[in-house]
Amino acid sequence: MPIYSEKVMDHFMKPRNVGEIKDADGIGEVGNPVCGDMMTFYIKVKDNHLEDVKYQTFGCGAAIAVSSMVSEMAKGKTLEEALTITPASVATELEGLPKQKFHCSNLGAQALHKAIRDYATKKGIKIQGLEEKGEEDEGKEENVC
Amino acid sequence: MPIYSEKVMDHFMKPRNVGEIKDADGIGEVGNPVCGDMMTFYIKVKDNHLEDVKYQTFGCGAAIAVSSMVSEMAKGKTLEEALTITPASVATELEGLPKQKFHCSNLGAQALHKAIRDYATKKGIKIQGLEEKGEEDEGKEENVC
Amino acid sequence: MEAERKVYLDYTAAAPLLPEVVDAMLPYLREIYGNPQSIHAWGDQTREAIEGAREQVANLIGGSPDEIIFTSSGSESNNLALKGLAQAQSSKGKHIIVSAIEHFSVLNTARTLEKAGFELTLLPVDNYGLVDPVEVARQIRKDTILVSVMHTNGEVGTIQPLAEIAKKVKEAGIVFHTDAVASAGHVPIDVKGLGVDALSLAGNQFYGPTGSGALWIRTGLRLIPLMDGGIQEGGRRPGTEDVPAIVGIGKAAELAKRDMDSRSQKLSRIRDRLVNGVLTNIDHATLTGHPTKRLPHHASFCIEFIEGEAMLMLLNSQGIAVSSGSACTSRALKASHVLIAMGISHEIAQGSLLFGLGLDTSEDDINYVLEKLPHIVDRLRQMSPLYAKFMKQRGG
Amino acid sequence: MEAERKVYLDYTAAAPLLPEVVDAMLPYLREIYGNPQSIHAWGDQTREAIEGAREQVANLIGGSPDEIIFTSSGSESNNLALKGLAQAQSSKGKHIIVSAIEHFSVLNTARTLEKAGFELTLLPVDNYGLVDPVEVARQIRKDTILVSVMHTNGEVGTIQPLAEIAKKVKEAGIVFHTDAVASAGHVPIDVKGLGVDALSLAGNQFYGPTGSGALWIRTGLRLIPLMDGGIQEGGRRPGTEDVPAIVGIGKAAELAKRDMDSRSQKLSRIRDRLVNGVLTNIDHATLTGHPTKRLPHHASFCIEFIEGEAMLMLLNSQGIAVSSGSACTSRALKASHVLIAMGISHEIAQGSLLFGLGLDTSEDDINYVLEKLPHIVDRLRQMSPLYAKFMKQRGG
Ligand SMILES: Cc1ncc(COP(=O)(O)O)c(C=O)c1O
Ligand SMILES: Cc1ncc(COP(=O)(O)O)c(C=O)c1O
Repeated sequence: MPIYSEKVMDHFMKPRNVGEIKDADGIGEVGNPVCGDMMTFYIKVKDNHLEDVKYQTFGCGAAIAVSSMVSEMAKGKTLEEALTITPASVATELEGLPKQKFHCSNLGAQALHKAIRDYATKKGIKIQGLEEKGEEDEGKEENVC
Repeated sequence: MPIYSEKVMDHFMKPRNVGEIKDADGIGEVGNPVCGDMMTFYIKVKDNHLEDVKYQTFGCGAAIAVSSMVSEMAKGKTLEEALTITPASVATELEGLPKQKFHCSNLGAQALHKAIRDYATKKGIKIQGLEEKGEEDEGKEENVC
Repeated sequence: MEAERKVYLDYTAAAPLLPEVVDAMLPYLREIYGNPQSIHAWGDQTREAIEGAREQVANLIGGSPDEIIFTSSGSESNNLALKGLAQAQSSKGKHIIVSAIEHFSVLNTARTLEKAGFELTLLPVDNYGLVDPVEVARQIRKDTILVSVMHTNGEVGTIQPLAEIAKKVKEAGIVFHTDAVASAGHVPIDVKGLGVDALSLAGNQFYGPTGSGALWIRTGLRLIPLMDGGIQEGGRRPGTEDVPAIVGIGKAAELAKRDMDSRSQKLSRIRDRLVNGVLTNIDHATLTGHPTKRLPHHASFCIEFIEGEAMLMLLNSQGIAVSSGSACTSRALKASHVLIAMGISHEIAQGSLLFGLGLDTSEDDINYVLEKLPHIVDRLRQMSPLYAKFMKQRGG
Repeated sequence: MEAERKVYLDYTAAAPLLPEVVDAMLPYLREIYGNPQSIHAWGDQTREAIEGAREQVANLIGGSPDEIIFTSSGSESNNLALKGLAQAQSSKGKHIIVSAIEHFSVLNTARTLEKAGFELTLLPVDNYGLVDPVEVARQIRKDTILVSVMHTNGEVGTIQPLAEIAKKVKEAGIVFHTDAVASAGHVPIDVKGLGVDALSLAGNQFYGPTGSGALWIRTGLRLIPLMDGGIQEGGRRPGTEDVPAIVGIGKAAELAKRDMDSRSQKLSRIRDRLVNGVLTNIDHATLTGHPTKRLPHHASFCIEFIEGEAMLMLLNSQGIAVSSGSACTSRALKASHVLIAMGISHEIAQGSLLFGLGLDTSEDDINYVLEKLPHIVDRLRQMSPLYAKFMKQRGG
């Protein structure tokens, strides 16, 4: 009885979109090594769409699979659509996560949203769905492992 | 690993001198059924010697073996000699008793001594070694199981 | 031992494991050995095994698997339940109620709690060992936080009207635990139907391994762990999981559920022969416990004027194994608190004799006992001062 | 699992039983089943078996058989020792001392005692995980009643200067317990030479069964039982004895004593190869624990910039089983309190990797690990933001 679903294992073993985008339009970093999980998301935006999404992840199997899944879910979406990705939708797409790993799916969505916020701030634009989240939300998991 | 020595088992399976002496010269009863052990010793005295010793016992395997051993040890002895039979000497003769059964060897010696006291009282005589024991000693186990 | 026959009738003290149970355990003693907490294939295998067992045990009593905490014994389950529930509820009150005939792992635990500041009420029982639900309701106070009444007594076999008792306790909103160690696997138990909050059981009572116990506890109920340590069993019972034992209790639970009716029918029929035989062939012998509300494989007696251990030893010399008083504590040799609570005199309680029948018990075994026992009783009565007195009084 | 090879290197989390141990246990799972408390031939047999095992376990540590209490696990032994000794001594004072790197079954027990009114001092350790005897003496107060310092840490393998520590504690007239669960059966232990008062061990750590633990406790020392119930284990640990487990730990203890030197020589040689290989082939990898004062079969590392679970999973995909952090709690996934207490940063502690070698471990197993591990580390570092930052800083 493996602790992870096949989907998680697939994304863990073959993570999609790993890496850094050198000239990223937005970068979002969440988590910290004290908690054992840390993710940096890089986005490339074109015509309000996420043309490219990449990430670097330090963390457990779930953290890596979540990063990979989030990158897949986000890629090609509009910024507004990408903001509707939630920890729950990530976990669902991964066919479930062990309870003690829920916080990893939070981290993944947060890192993506933070990268979008970074982009919005740089561009000085407003994106629907971004304000409601608030910075606190995106950061709130950082000190809770 | 039987809890009892072979000697105990032998006396338990083939108890010596069981029974009642109808015209006993002395009777000693100790223990009570609350504690699970009760012995009645009967003695027949001739020329200051224990001509006959019998007993009835209600109790565990050790109680029966102790009664039997005490009767054997006492039979033929002078009254003074019989009073030197101690719980420890009974236990030794039986090649040891489990710790929780020590009180049975007390009971055996006590019942014998009580029968001798009964004889001394009836006859109005003093026997060396009897005074020192005191009635309390003989009875003290009765309410401590 | 040079007896004519070997007859083991002490199944309530210890029972052989069923071959299927041993077979289920063997792979986990041999080739499969990962730690269920480990994150690798070896751990996956044993984790799967214990989760399977959790389901089997839950099924036996109508609970759900995540409500099962595996422990090392019935005693541990009882200690965990009573101490853990009393402590978890202690801000609400300090009064606990247990029956006077509980196993020592409940009774002495309750006494330890009493020393630690809780107040304890012992529920009386009638001559059959039955607790009166009305009396339970009467003893409940505003500050009562926990009631524990055993499902079935292992010494006299009496099965309590537990649903009725639980009803009174739950009406008062109080947590209710039951010790079903003696009965789980032998008679149908459904935690939902009974309406209890927590239930103890042990595998070695139904042909499972020693070292395997379980506490079923209703989802959401708080419990302070008895032991501190790792995160095993949801943080409620630390220590490396005993995988073979857990697999064993699981398999035993599955078989017990499957075969409960047939086992029970077979055993109660033979048991009735034993009861009738003893009562017919031996004077001054009484059945202890309830005549019908009792375990199917259980027969217990008091034989007057003689003491239990001496009977055990003479029976043993004939190849027959039985118990006297509580099977678990027969070396303590105190008059059984159960029999005393049932109003039996100390004198008579000393002559307690307890037969636990099992799947290998045959009619011939019973015939053999019925042949030997009367002689043994006679022999001991012949040397008993109590019997002598009785006969004199009767004669005079 | 379609790995080229299966390499189990998690022997500290779980080990296969030795065939001799299984063989010793089997009769007690099959034909021999009496309750050791029973007064009949069936009970005589199992009583004899557990008394034999008591002697075997006592021999392993230089104690006497009547000083051994059988329990269900190392965790239970530790709980029994700490709670039982603290409570027994509580009239003399309220201060207890344990090291900061104890297993959770000691550390969390000490914390529970703290909540119950005791005062707790945690002893610091140095970078190797060593407790300084002088520091122990310094922390002792007038009201100190109990000190517990583990013999050997299971996570970093460090063996304490226990005799020196015990000397300080005993000079102050204080009761001293040690958790030897990780080391008993692997390195020579003599309770008299060490000068301790109580010592915990567990069979599953040295090829004995799970469900088998023991507490050695010096004759005459008072101990309040953790559980209440029957009179088993001299009234100090109730519950029907788990005869097969007890027989198993006994046999395992006998074999461990007999073969200790040869096992240790073989394993430390292979282990040294592993350590050298890892440190040579992987940059930014460090050995945790003491380089020489350590268990012969134990190697532990921190691999920088990456996290342990991810390594375990990739190793598992190659058929290799190891642990990260405490084997018993690897699913908790908190940075190990042991590594933190040793002054290792949280970041680096996350990359903890723990190899437990065993009797079946071959040189080829180690070669296979040394072949696979560097790639796995590389792969994870390639996706690690920490590694990227480090490389940038170094490059810049
Ligand atoms: C040092 C130490 N103490 C105690 C324990 C707990 O042992 P168990 O899981 O058998 O209860 C362990 C487990 O690995 C340990 O390493
Ligand atoms: C009713 C009851 N509860 C608890 C126990 C204790 O079980 P164990 O000895 O497995 O701890 C027994 C043992 O016979 C029992 O009959």
